[in-house]
Amino acid sequence: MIRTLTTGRTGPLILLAIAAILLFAVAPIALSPFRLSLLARFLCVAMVAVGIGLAWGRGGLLTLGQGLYFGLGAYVMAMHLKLADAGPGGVPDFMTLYGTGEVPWWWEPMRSPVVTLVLIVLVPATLAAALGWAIFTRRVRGAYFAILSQALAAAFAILLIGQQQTTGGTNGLNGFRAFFGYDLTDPVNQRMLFFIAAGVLLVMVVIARQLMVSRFGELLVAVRDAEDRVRFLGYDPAAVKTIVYVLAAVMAAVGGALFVPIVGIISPTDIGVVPSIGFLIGVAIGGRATLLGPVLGSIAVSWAETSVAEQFPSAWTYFQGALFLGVIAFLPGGLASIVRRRRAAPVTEPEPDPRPEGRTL
Amino acid sequence: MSDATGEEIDLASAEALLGTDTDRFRHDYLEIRGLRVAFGGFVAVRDVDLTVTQGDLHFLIGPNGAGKTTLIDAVTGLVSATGSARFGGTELLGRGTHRIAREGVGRTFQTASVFEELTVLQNLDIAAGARRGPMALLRRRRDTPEAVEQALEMTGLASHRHTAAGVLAHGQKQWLEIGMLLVQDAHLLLLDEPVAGMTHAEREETGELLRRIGSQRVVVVVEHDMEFLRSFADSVTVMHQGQVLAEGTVAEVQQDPAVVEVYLGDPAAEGKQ
Amino acid sequence: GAQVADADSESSSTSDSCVDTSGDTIAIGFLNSLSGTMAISEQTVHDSLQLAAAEINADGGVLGHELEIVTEDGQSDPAVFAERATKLITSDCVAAVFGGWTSASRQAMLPVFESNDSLLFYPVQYEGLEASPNIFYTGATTNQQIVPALDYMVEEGVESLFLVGSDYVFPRTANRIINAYAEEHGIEILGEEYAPLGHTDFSTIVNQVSAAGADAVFNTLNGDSNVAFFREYTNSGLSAEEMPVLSVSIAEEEIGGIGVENVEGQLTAWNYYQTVDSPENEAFVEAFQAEYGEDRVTSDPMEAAYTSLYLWRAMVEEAESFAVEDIQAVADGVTFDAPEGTVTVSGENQHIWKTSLIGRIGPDGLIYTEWTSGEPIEPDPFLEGYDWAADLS
Amino acid sequence: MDLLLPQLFAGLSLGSVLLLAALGLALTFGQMGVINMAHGEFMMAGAYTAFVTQALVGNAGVSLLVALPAGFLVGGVLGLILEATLIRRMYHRPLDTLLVTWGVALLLQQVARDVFGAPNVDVSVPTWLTGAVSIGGLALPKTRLFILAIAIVCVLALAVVLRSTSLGRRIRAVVQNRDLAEASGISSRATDRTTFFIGSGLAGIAGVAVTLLGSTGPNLGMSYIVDAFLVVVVGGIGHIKGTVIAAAALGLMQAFFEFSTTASIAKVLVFVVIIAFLQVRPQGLLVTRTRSLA
Amino acid sequence: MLELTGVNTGYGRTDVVHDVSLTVTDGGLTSVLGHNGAGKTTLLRAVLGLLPVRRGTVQLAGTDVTNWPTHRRIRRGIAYVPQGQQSFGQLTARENLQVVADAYGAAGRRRTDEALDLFPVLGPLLSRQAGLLSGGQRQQLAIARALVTGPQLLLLDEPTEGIQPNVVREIYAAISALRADTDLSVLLVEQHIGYAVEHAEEYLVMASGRLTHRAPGGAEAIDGARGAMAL
Ligand SMILES: Nc1ncnc2c1ncn2[C@@H]1O[C@H](COP(=O)(O)OP(=O)(O)OP(=O)(O)O)[C@@H](O)[C@H]1O
Ligand SMILES: Nc1ncnc2c1ncn2[C@@H]1O[C@H](COP(=O)(O)OP(=O)(O)OP(=O)(O)O)[C@@H](O)[C@H]1O
Ligand SMILES: [Mg+2]
Ligand SMILES: [Mg+2]
Repeated sequence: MIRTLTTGRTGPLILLAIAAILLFAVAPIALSPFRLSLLARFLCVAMVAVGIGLAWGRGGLLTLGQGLYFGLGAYVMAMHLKLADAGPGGVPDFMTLYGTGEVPWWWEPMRSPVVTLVLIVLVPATLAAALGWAIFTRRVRGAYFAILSQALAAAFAILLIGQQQTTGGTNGLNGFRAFFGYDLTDPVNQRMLFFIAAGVLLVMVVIARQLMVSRFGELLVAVRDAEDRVRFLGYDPAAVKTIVYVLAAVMAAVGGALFVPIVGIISPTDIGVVPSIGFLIGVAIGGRATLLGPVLGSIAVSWAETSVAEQFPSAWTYFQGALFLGVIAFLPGGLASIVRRRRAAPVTEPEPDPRPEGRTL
Repeated sequence: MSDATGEEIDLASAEALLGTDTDRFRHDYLEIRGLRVAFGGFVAVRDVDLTVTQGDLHFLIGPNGAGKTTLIDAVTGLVSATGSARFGGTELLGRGTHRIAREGVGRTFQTASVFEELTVLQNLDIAAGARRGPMALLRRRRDTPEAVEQALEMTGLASHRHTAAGVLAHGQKQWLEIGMLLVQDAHLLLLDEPVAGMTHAEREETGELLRRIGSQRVVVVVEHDMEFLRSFADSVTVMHQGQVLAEGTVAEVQQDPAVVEVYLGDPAAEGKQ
Repeated sequence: GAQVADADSESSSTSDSCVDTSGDTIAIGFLNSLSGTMAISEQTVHDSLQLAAAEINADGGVLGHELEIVTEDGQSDPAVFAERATKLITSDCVAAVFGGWTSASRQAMLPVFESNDSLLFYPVQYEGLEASPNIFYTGATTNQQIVPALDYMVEEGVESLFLVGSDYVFPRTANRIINAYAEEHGIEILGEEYAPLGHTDFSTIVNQVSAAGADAVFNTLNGDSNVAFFREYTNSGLSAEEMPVLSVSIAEEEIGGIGVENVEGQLTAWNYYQTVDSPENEAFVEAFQAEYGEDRVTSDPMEAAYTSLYLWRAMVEEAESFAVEDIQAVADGVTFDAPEGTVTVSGENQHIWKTSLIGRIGPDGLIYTEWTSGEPIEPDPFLEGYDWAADLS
Repeated sequence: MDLLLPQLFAGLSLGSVLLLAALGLALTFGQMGVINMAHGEFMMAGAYTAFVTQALVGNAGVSLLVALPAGFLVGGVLGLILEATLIRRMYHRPLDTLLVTWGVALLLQQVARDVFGAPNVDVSVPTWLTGAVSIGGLALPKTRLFILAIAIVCVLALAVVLRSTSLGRRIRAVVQNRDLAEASGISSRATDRTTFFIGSGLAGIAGVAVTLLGSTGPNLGMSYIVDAFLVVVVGGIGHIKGTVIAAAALGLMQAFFEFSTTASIAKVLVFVVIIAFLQVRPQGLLVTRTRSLA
Repeated sequence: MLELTGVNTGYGRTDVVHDVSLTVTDGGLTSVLGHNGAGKTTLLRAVLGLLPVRRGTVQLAGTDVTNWPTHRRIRRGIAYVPQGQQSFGQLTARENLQVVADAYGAAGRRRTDEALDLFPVLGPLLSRQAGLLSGGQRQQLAIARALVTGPQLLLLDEPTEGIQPNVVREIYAAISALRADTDLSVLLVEQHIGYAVEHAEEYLVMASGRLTHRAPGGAEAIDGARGAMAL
């Protein structure tokens, strides 16, 4: 039963419909406003997970730096909210407190809500395309790529921290009052944010599914397994990788952008090395190469984190460590691999050897 | 022709796959001039001139380390080389590997190299699709393209279509690679020891297949199996220490004392093989 | 007891408090980072909060209610602080929350407390420039720590300074104040260097400090960085006699980790030291060490946290209500005889009057008062009372 | 610029710290392909070893000399345990080792917090290492000279082991083809364990060494791990020589950038340079030539 | 020397080789023939312990080694030349030999010299990285590496694949010579029926993981073998 649901042609659609009902009908009734906005935050993290599932699970790109794109989306959104709060021509409060009291030029575009929405996608997409193209055409891959992407996230966090006057430094950006004109303290609007997050996530899942079943999805696996061989067939692996990297970046950025009004703050703590790796855990636990694994995994992990931390403060670290260790070492396919029996086409599991040379057989 | 186990080459399908457009490649030929490949101080290929025309099943032989694989590597853009290698009027040297492939150049590898995680069908489908547009790529594969179906039949892998290529046996992988070249619609096929590890009967079949392909496309085969060479080669180039040692028909090079000296060894002893 | 609101838990409107005062107990929240990078510091605050709560319960509770502590872990992440604060207020219905350390965590929680109209007691010295009606700041603001420290230096004849700080809001703001002060008082600032939080290699910065040759160094480095900085400082042959370092983030807790030999004789600016000579402090230190071990030390933030709980009790008892608006109404002038001396709440900005103390680190790792402002200084988070600070905000 | 020489030394000295942190990785990551994110926590274990030996021995001078081998053992044994319980199952999926060891790192940090307490502990610098050596008006802190010396000794020892001992050959053989190594009579289990032991042991030594410079606390590992990996990557995986050059280069770069800008900007600049560098040499300074697909 | 009884083995959960029994006598040569994918390589891997034997036993010189790790079997006198020109790509050719020779001390060094005499091509290539060698050079290196262990039983998986004709003859001549001098036993997987049948005591044909034919070898048996293969 479950097997047909996750692998068949209509199965995923049914699961999707169930998810939609749960999110749109059941959750708002069953959960208190606090829990609902918690769930909304989990959904944002799940968006990042969908992208990672594509890039890592399918494409073999272990991207340890999604915090970078999450942060870009979040900061663009946060800058807009700050400017909107300040009113037309106004200056965000923290700039007058800690800085010159002038709005730097690169903040100005974010005054417009439309431009903001465009930039949330465009900025990370452009950066990811440029970086990805540069990195992948030079055939940086495997562990090199993982470590490089991690360094990117680290550098971005340090950069933000150093720009106290214009980015809020370690404090980040916070204290937003309204979201595109809607009062953020009003529970009704919080609920609306939840619906937006749920809708966006479902759209992302549909996109991911289409990619996975398409020929592009197969090509992605081919690139993951034998990049050089793909080249001899006339494809450019760098292009394939760049596309999926950009896609993952955009998904992370959208997740970040929604995170801001839902949580009410974005700070470098949420985007550095540690949270970037944190994004991976749900993906790994759910099953990186599956469609719904990353989403369900990351929601489950976030939920577990919150409840464990509520019950046993400070024990969360043990729990998190044990999760990483247990699942990846002993259940590489994630929880999905328990659910699903072995399929004819094992498009799951290992990644290419990170070392530059291939084995001789 | 294909038997129950499906592990045999089916020439009838090859006919279907190749016979679609008989004189499409009439004017193709590979022309290599003054090719030179150096690794640091070591020159692996030097001053090689070679012309291969369509309809001529051309074999490249020579002692281990003569530079045969390196020559193929150079033509397909895997190592950088100087000189010239033109195919269909286009200069290949200096281009990126995937661009060379798009010019219709395909190759196999001395150690078979297929996408281990993908099924046989998916391997062939990907090989068939390098010229697909982005929209086609984003759609799900609804049916098997005709060429892919024929290639499955031809390579005898039809019954393995949903098997992950990684678990195929050595020889099956080699067939799959040839199948991928055909659906890729390569006009120039560079095959590095394609029958290594095959049984006698399998060699015969593969040979027939290559002969059939060679009549319409430009084919270069690297091989050490003299029996195979004698049966199927139209012309032969012998390389030694990076240079061309001899050229001609099988009979001619077999008589060449230099070739006997460095490569074939004592013909008397050979009779025993 | 005063009934603040109906006990319907998780009510849908966030601005109605759900605090339950009908029973024998009253819930309050402790929100500190028990994991992550900030656990180093915040665990100690958590300890002293626990101590205060235990003492108050032993003393009959607050308005006859026993304190019921809900502990949450902030995980060193501001977003988590905001989330857990929401949870404490809306799900656990606590009457007040005690905790937070970094400015980031405080700022993240601020909108939560304002929109839910609840109370936060924040126990750490900080950069000022803030006054929320929903936050009581029981640590020092800049005019109770940095400005007196500068006054002290001027008194000592310091004419040039080198500023070293971590790259975040407190040091940057502090250094802006110092620059403005310096300009007014004719002190030359010979350099201003920032290190990323957690920076471990200070050879370049120490090279620069040493080359600049200032009369003193004003140090706003945070946490771990102090260890690396002071070791480098001593190892390159600089000393307290030659070029004293005045630090505003090193308390008794940190000295152990740095190694006394590396900081002996250096200066600090706080409002409390373990060596403060008062019966209240004697009792506090004794109780603390009895609870957590003889080798533990007490420090300014711990004392401020301890004091914050007592201040809250004093305000509640004054108001005879747990309701936020009642507490806000009576807050002005509420006093408590804290270990640091008598402190008084300022109703104007929810900060407290504190006495400033410059201390010198002794060979035993404790800090001994070298200079004192003598009497409590009125909190002035926006430095409105200082002409030279007019341009700052 | 009268600070040129001191900065040069500062850079080299930072380089030697980076090198110590990266050296074990050059073995476990560079040679074995295991991306051990708990390497920093093994350093932390080394640092706490120094703390414990100091508490046991008393005399800081003696205890440092005891702590160096003890740290090696502690780090090594932790490595052995990690290898035997987890890594062993994962040689065929190297990227996953990154995540598993990340989990281990989190656990070890929390263990340290619970055992030794969250605040930093004090490991005193022995009197024979306090102060500076003055050479031509240039004050070189003795601790830094000492660390430089430890780094040099470790590099030489490791180079000798890898280059010219049978263990070195076995290590590299196993990494390249596990099955073939077994089929050639090499016990890959034993080799893996030994390699991992040495690599993790080096982390322990590094941990002892950095107690001389900075804080000893649960977060110690975190501050080195990203940099250490970058050093190995920039140097070229599998090349000890490359690691040495990269460590020195990154150290000098950080020192000089930091001098002319701020420490934060310097760090960002170093990252930018690294990314640009990998554009030019995607496989690091030293590259192992291969025939792909051969 | 080697005795397999009723061996089943395979990958994952599926068996690829079923119920194979065979014997290699002391100093004898047994050949295994068969189509692509018949399971020949799989069988050899099971003998070596690289794959678990799920049913049946493997006996080496009278000792049951079914559950031994691979390297212990090698120390017991097996050597293996895998299919596909495998080598330790980043070690130099010399190190490829040394890494094996190390375990045998002086004898290892002596046998290294002997192996190099057998493959003069390798001499000038010793300091080149094995991964950079040509296919045939690597294959010769692989055989040399096997000989360095001074084996009593040699497992050869298509050892002459990719090697130039005159060297192929030299290799077989060398194996014959070794068998004559020492008491070397050989289990040979080959596609070239000629040598494999002519010099074998017994040859076996595999199809779909099962033995379908076995008969004594010898020059006169070649035609029979061709017939059996064609089945
Ligand atoms: N990247 C490289 N660096 C150095 N030498 C190389 C490199 N690639 C190949 N060689 C050398 O170049 C020579 C030619 O190798 P090549 O693989 O072309 O031989 P081949 O003719 O294909 O031999 P075989 O029949 O054994 O496959 C060999 O001596 C090989 O060692
Ligand atoms: N790693 C593997 N996982 C699963 N199945 C495998 C694996 N390797 C081989 N097989 C399967 O086992 C069967 C036997 O393969 P094997 O390699 O033993 O054949 P072989 O007789 O050596 O063929 P060849 O002559 O081509 O080398 C094949 O059908 C193949 O599909
Ligand atoms: Mg070749
Ligand atoms: Mg085989």
